[in-house]
Amino acid sequence: MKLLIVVASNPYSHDFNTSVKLAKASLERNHSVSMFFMANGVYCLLREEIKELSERGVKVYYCAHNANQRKVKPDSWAESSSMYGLSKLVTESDRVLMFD
Amino acid sequence: MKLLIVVASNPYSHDFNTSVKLAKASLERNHSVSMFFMANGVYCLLREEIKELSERGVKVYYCAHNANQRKVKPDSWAESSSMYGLSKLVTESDRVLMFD
Amino acid sequence: MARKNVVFIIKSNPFSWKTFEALRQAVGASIEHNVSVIFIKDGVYALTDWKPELIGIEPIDKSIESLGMMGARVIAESEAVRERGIKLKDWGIEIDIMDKDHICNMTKDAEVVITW
Amino acid sequence: MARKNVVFIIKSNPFSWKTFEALRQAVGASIEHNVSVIFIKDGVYALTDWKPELIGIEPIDKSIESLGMMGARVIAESEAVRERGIKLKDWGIEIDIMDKDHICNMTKDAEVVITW
Amino acid sequence: MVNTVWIIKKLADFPELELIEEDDVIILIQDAVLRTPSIENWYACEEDTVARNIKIPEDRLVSYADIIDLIEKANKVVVW
Amino acid sequence: MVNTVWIIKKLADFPELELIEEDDVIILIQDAVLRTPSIENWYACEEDTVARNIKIPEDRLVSYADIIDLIEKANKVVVW
Repeated sequence: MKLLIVVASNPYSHDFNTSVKLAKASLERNHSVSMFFMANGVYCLLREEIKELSERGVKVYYCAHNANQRKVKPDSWAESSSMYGLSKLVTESDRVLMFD
Repeated sequence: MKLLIVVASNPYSHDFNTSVKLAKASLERNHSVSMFFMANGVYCLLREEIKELSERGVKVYYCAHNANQRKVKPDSWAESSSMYGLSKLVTESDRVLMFD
Repeated sequence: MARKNVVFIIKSNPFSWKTFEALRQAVGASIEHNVSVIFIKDGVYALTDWKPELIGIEPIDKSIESLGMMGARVIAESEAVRERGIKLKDWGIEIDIMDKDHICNMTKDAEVVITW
Repeated sequence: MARKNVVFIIKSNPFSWKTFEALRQAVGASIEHNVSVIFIKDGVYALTDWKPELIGIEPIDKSIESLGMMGARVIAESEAVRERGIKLKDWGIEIDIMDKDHICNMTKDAEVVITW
Repeated sequence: MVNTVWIIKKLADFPELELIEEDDVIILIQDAVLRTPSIENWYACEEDTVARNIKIPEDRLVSYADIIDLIEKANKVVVW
Repeated sequence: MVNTVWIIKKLADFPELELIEEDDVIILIQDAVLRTPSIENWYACEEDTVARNIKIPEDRLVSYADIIDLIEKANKVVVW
């Protein structure tokens, strides 16, 4: 299964915990996982947990507009994208989970 | 009047708007205004509105622990402080407004 | 690539950045999907003539206009509008007023449902 | 410098970073103020034997312990505890169970009230 | 003389009525302006009301400067 | 065959009952585990339940792996 998790919540929220745990569980089931960070979710890119998920195979994207607006400078393991990029990820994914 | 506004909400919230507007109105009434940013509020230090308030005379403080934890590096117009520092501001203030 | 039926549901925080971001997301999706944006419960307030700039939020007019241009549907729950006694703004595009039953059916038929 | 009566009210989000930050704030204040931390409504859940580390939140035990050492009062609303049928954890300090009326009076008498 | 100014952000979060005394004042801000309270001494933040296109009688609306003045005159302010 | 998996975060936000069909499944997560629903097919996230020290019958608890499996088996997932 190709799973897409979209996170618009800040990194000190229940949504952050839930999305990280669901991403881990999906990896353990050998699913392909993408995470897309937008709105206040771009602050999550500053947390180690997301970097670790990226190292374990989660594809990490973010809305460049939101990151720029919030002055967040993501590391290179996160891929700059847009709302149109998110739309394409929706096309490719079997299931979409939205956390906001 | 010495007013203390404590902000623990993120910068894309109604609380951000309310606290900025209340700080401005206080300045216009020639009150002395301090703002203390903690928890998700430290992300507010990345917004221009707070810098402008600081330039107009608002004393801006933040919890160094929270800023460090969230990888926020405030500019020099914001003063590094702590929960004990906040306590001392409560002592000096005539009114305290908490937004979280 | 398969075009999908994507339903966005805006159910709360009508006067917030959340609504702004939800609509931006819907516009992006409408380029290659069949998009419906459904406002229910307190979400319907977002379709009234409110003034985001007064409370530090970017206007949503352009997003709603873009949805119209992309052929996306914009829908308001009739019960929610009636209960709140509100009047929807003329956004320059057609807003469908739909009852709960129809909204339920649209949600059931959708391939992807994104709630805000 | 004047020692003030400072009341902290935790009324929602018991299992969150908010509670953690509220308590940290209360500990800091208790160094030079007369602090009372009052848990009302859903806030009382924070005083049960929950496991913050399971949901990615730092434990609050040290903060509550520090409040005890600093002589701050920790109070739970009796009605909220009873309605939820919950049992408070033994935090190693005294937790006062107090009814709404008393809590109202404490809030009225406080010089500073900080709500979370 | 105003005793306590209560700044209310959400109506669901309305403080228990027993907390409010006769010489207290309530100021609705943010989404709390959507529903008006049943008690006597209340005002609503004008900018938050106009921004949401809500109809509230003129004499109930207060500017941010008014809010600051009310806070100054009161003994205490609580954001609830 | 599961039709839709509904992931519920807050009980106040419970989807209208008319939205839920017989072959749907509801999974309570986060603070939604505090109150259990009146309908049939529901589960609760074990970790969120244990973290909050809430008593929910063992056979209603699901791990994150279980949740992922339920999502995979369903036609659709909605986080409400």
